[in-house]
Amino acid sequence: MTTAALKKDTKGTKALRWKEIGLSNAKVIDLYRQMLLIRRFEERSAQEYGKSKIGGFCHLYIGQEAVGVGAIAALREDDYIFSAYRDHGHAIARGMDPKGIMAELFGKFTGCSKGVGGSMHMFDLAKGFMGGYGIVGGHVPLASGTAFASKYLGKDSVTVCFFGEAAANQGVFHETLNLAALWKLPVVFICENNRFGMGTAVERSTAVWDIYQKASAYDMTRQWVDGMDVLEMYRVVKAAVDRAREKNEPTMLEARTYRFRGHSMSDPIHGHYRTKEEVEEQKKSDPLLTFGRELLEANVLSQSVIDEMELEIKKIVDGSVEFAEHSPEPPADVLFENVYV
Amino acid sequence: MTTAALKKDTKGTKALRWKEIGLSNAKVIDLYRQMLLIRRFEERSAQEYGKSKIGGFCHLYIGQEAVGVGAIAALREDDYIFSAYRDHGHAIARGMDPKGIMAELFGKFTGCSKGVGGSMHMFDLAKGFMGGYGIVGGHVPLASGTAFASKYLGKDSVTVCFFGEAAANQGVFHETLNLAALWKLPVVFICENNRFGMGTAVERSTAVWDIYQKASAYDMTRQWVDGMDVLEMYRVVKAAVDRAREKNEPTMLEARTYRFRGHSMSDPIHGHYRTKEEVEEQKKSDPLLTFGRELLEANVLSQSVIDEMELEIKKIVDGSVEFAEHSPEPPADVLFENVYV
Amino acid sequence: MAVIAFREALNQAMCEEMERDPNVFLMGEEVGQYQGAYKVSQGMLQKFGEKRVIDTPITEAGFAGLGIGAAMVGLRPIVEMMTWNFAILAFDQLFNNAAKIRYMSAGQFKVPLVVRGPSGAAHALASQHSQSLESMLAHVPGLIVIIPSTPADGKGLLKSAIRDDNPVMFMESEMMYGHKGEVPEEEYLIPIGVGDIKRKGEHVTIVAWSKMLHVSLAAADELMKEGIEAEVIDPRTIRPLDEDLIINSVKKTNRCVIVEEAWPFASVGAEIASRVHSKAFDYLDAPVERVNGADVPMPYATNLEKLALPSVPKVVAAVKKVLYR
Amino acid sequence: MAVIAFREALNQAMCEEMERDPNVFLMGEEVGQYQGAYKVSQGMLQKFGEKRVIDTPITEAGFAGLGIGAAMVGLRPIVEMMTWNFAILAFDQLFNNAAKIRYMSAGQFKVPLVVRGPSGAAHALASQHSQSLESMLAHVPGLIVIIPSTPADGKGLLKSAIRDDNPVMFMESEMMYGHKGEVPEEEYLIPIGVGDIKRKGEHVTIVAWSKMLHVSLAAADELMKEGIEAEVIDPRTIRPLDEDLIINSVKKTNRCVIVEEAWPFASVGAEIASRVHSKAFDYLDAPVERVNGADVPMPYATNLEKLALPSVPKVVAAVKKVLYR
Ligand SMILES: Cc1ncc(C[n+]2csc(CCOP(=O)(O)OP(=O)(O)O)c2C)c(N)n1
Ligand SMILES: Cc1ncc(C[n+]2csc(CCOP(=O)(O)OP(=O)(O)O)c2C)c(N)n1
Ligand SMILES: [Mg+2]
Ligand SMILES: [Mg+2]
Repeated sequence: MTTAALKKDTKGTKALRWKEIGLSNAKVIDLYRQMLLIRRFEERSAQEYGKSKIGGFCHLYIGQEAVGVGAIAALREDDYIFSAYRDHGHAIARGMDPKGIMAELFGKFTGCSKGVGGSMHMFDLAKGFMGGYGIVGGHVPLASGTAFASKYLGKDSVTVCFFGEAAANQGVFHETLNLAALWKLPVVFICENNRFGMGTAVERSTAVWDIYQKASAYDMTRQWVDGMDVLEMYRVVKAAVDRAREKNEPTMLEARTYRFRGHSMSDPIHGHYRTKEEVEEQKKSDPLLTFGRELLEANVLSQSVIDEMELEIKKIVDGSVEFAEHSPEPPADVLFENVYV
Repeated sequence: MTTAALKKDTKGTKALRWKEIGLSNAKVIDLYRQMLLIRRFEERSAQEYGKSKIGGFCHLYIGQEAVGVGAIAALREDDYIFSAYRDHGHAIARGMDPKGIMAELFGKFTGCSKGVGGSMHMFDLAKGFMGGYGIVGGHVPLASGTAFASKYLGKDSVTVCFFGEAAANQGVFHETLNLAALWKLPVVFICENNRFGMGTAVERSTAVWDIYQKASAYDMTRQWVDGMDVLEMYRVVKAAVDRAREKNEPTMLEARTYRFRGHSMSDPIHGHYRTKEEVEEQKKSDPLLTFGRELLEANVLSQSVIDEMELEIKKIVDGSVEFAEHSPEPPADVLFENVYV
Repeated sequence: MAVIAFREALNQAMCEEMERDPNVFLMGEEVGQYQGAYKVSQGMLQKFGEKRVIDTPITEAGFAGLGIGAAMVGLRPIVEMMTWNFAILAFDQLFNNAAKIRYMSAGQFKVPLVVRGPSGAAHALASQHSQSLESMLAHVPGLIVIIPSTPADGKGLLKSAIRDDNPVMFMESEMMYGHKGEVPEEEYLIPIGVGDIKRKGEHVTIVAWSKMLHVSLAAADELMKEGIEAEVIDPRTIRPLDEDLIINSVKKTNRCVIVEEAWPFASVGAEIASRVHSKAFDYLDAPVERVNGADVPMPYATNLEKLALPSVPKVVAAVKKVLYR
Repeated sequence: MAVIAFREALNQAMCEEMERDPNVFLMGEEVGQYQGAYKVSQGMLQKFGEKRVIDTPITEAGFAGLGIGAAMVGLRPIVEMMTWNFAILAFDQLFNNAAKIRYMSAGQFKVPLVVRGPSGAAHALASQHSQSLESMLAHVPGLIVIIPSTPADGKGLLKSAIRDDNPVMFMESEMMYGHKGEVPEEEYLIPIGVGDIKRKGEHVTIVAWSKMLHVSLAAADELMKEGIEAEVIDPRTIRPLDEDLIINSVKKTNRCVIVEEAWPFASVGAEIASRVHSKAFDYLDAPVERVNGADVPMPYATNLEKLALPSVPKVVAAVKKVLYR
């Protein structure tokens, strides 16, 4: 299989595709808006990181917005979401307050994890946002646990777990897929194949480049999705979530996407591992660009509406930085809180 | 897939099958003899365990002899073998001295691991017997290491790794197969599917019952073999070993076999997890029975020759017990030896 | 009081808590159909059914992680590790997830999980199957480590562990499953973090847990013959440690011996010795003596294994040393 | 002597040993094409090629095990863990295989393996990425644990580690990779198991390693202003520990402070404290003081992280405490 095969194939005309999958104009405008909010929020995060307002590792989601936004739009409020360390986008898509997310990045007490979690460990119990995790692959079995609990408790909450394609090489991924398939757990595994694990291209780290096919070892329903297409993400994840909810059938999805920025703020966008040209080429399928164009062509969005949207979002992002700036650091005694109940 | 599908399918007439795969009469008689030696050696081990001459866990290979004997017959002296805790049969098939093996079981200084390793940890550097290991799945990556070394050093030694079907659920098995396939390592993974991991039937522990198909996730050459047929084992492993030696192509084999005894000496032969009837039924394909019959029918063996063989083997087994009995325990200072070089 | 075996006491604790709380369930290798590798879960599948007594594949990291996730949303899993040696495969799940989720989430989530199974050497199980790993577990903030030595303590502490909202590492002993002891008929709990004086004495304090508690009690009998009265303290919980109980005893006896099956380097015994020296500095008449398992992988040969483990003579010798006898 | 950065010294050590012995190779995540996550292997792929500088998938248990197997048949792998936090996934391979194969096989096989990578907190990496796990590694017989604190020590010890026939756990510090220091031009080795007196003093012995050595030296400067002369000892190797160097110093100063980034419970510091108390019992004028990282998962917020780590004021306070000042 060639690298090219990893790129998305075209899906022909898209005119009003969303109607066919039951989405209103208002809804798709909101999907676009969510992607834009994530993009602007992260661009601002990058700036604040540059100003050392944000510390540690900071993994941006820029380029992958359609995956999280489309997938999470297919979920119910009582569903569970697990993310890894590249979790800001998922948190925003889940409707977590940008103020709390930015404050968390700033390490402030008003953050969604009170400043003790940080960029890699955003949590929101109320939103069923089960957390961002920093050990590659380490959170995958947790997702089978909440899915197990739904089944055990007779609840029909579904669990969705996001992770990268490189994480699929970890043993615990294999163990978890076997458990989920064997016990028929209501969980949807969404592998965000952005082509690289840090600086290692997928072709150099795994023997089978169609990541979704790894699920064949567990006879699990599987497919790949165009992760640069928010509607496709919604459509495919919705179907998988419904299967999980109605039939306790787990699914493994591979969302083919691309990371426009470096692995983390401290890593280069291109260099030893990929060329500037490759990145530029990929940016042609920027979900904001393509979906924006689609909505404009369909006259669902007009440039003026987009401009308003940009203004409104700028306010939100500025507000979140404002909020973070003026929030207090966690008081000293927080250091020893929550080690034990 | 049904349980039945896990049972071997018939391969029609076997008349002089070995000629077709280039084995002489003398050689197949030797294969039969090796299986008989393992059988008698282990039956005696069981008795000695009953007399508390042997301690700890003691996992018998009885019923699975054709797997180890057929597979190891396909190896060269400079090839490497890794086993798990069910390692006595593999050690004997590799030509290790029964005296040293029995002495090891007795915990004597003359044992192949000087009595410090025991039943689960037989080692023989000279024979390329890289050891028996007690952590389920834990030895699998080691096998990729010796295979890696062969390639690195430009040697054409092949590594064979034996493990049970339940071990294939461990994450490190997945990690290792990916590495072996990705880096094209000269290793043959032989999963001895004896239908149970302790008391858990394969159908209750894994989502895909055709264990060899797990290798599809790594696009690795794979197939299942009748593990009750020593010639089939030889034929298929020989082909895999040749591929590894000549093309650095790894292979995953599933040998379908059956454990006639309990998981270890302290476990029941049947009970909660399988019926007496099932065990009796399976014993009809006892490799000694079926292969013996085949050789008799082909007049390659006669009952009198078998009787002589039994006598000769009895001498060897008695001799090994004799030897073990009269060997010294490890001296006290051995306790602190070999912790560090 | 009824006299029952350690395994039976643990079985009762699990059954009682499962009857009490439908969210408690047992998961692990061979816990169900096989009735438990060491028969601790005997009869539980029949009593509670497949939904609550679950046989797992051999996939320690996977099912430990599954248990943690389930605990995050309100279930109270009891995860049985066939032995703690195998739990090393799940250390990432236990150290990086179970121990940290509450902290990382600023208290939004808790992990009411119990991980239990046998620990330490049995008979001739050799190096990979004979490890006492409590020191590694106790090093990690966020985890609770319990290691009882009698059926009564085992039952009372396991019930408390199951009701506790923190991840509890519960370490048993293969060799002790058959030990019999008196266990109250009526329901009772033993608080986590509270040690117990298993034998009163004036001349020396011996701190020991699990199997070593029994070695120490036997040594105390020996010592008695020579008029040496040893006070034997069983911490029962390693983390949090009942430091006061130990320190106060040493302030009384002025001498301390720690008996531990684990390897010596950076062990729980080292921690206790360090604290006793610091907190009873002006009371100690002799340096604390530590009796440990030999600092080697466990050998198979029975004669060597015996030499590798703490024994009555070794404890007696250590006590005499601190008494300058 | 040339003044070079810690990362450069480590790079030189690996390059020199790879030039010297064709069986030495480097394997790990991002060590090749990416030039190393922390640039320790900068330029090595270009110098030695893909055969000897190998990028691995993210599969710590798998490539650690592969390294162990390769070492069993004569190769001398250097396995880089991107950080030691991730090595927990390979603990079974390190504890049950690397540490035990020589013993189980009665000396037939050896495992000349080096596992190396950064350890401890960097800046705001939060709980899963800020752990100092040397206490767990040092608990295991069969493993050697080295944790240098200067470029010169790092180079000399890494070269010794690569030539050593035992599995060596080599712990670096993300924060120290940029530290510059003098390194001899000519080839040299530093023996494993030999500590170093980094500063001479008469009034108190401070034992510290890795980042904490530098905190301790800074504290010593502070103390000097008040006329307190601290002797600062860097064990450099944790296992085997250069006990005599420490004990002899304490016999001279009669006071000891141990500064350690790791969590306190059952830590290396506990082991050293226990030994100092026992072996210098009659020389100590005050109980040993231990300064540790806070006994909590590491928080993200910089203000809290700072509070969680040992600092100059904390060390100064501990020293004054043992001096009753
Ligand atoms: C167990 C473990 N190993 C290594 C790392 C360091 N690391 C963090 S992210 C990463 C790459 C992961 O790539 P992928 O899974 O594809 O996710 P992506 O970053 O592309 O979203 C690595 C190597 C880690 N955090 N955990
Ligand atoms: C990591 C680990 N978990 C559990 C065990 C206990 N155990 C030893 S053998 C075994 C069953 C393994 O079955 P399988 O892999 O099919 O091999 P078989 O015994 O059938 O040859 C179990 C659960 C172990 N030794 N290691
Ligand atoms: Mg990726
Ligand atoms: Mg089996």
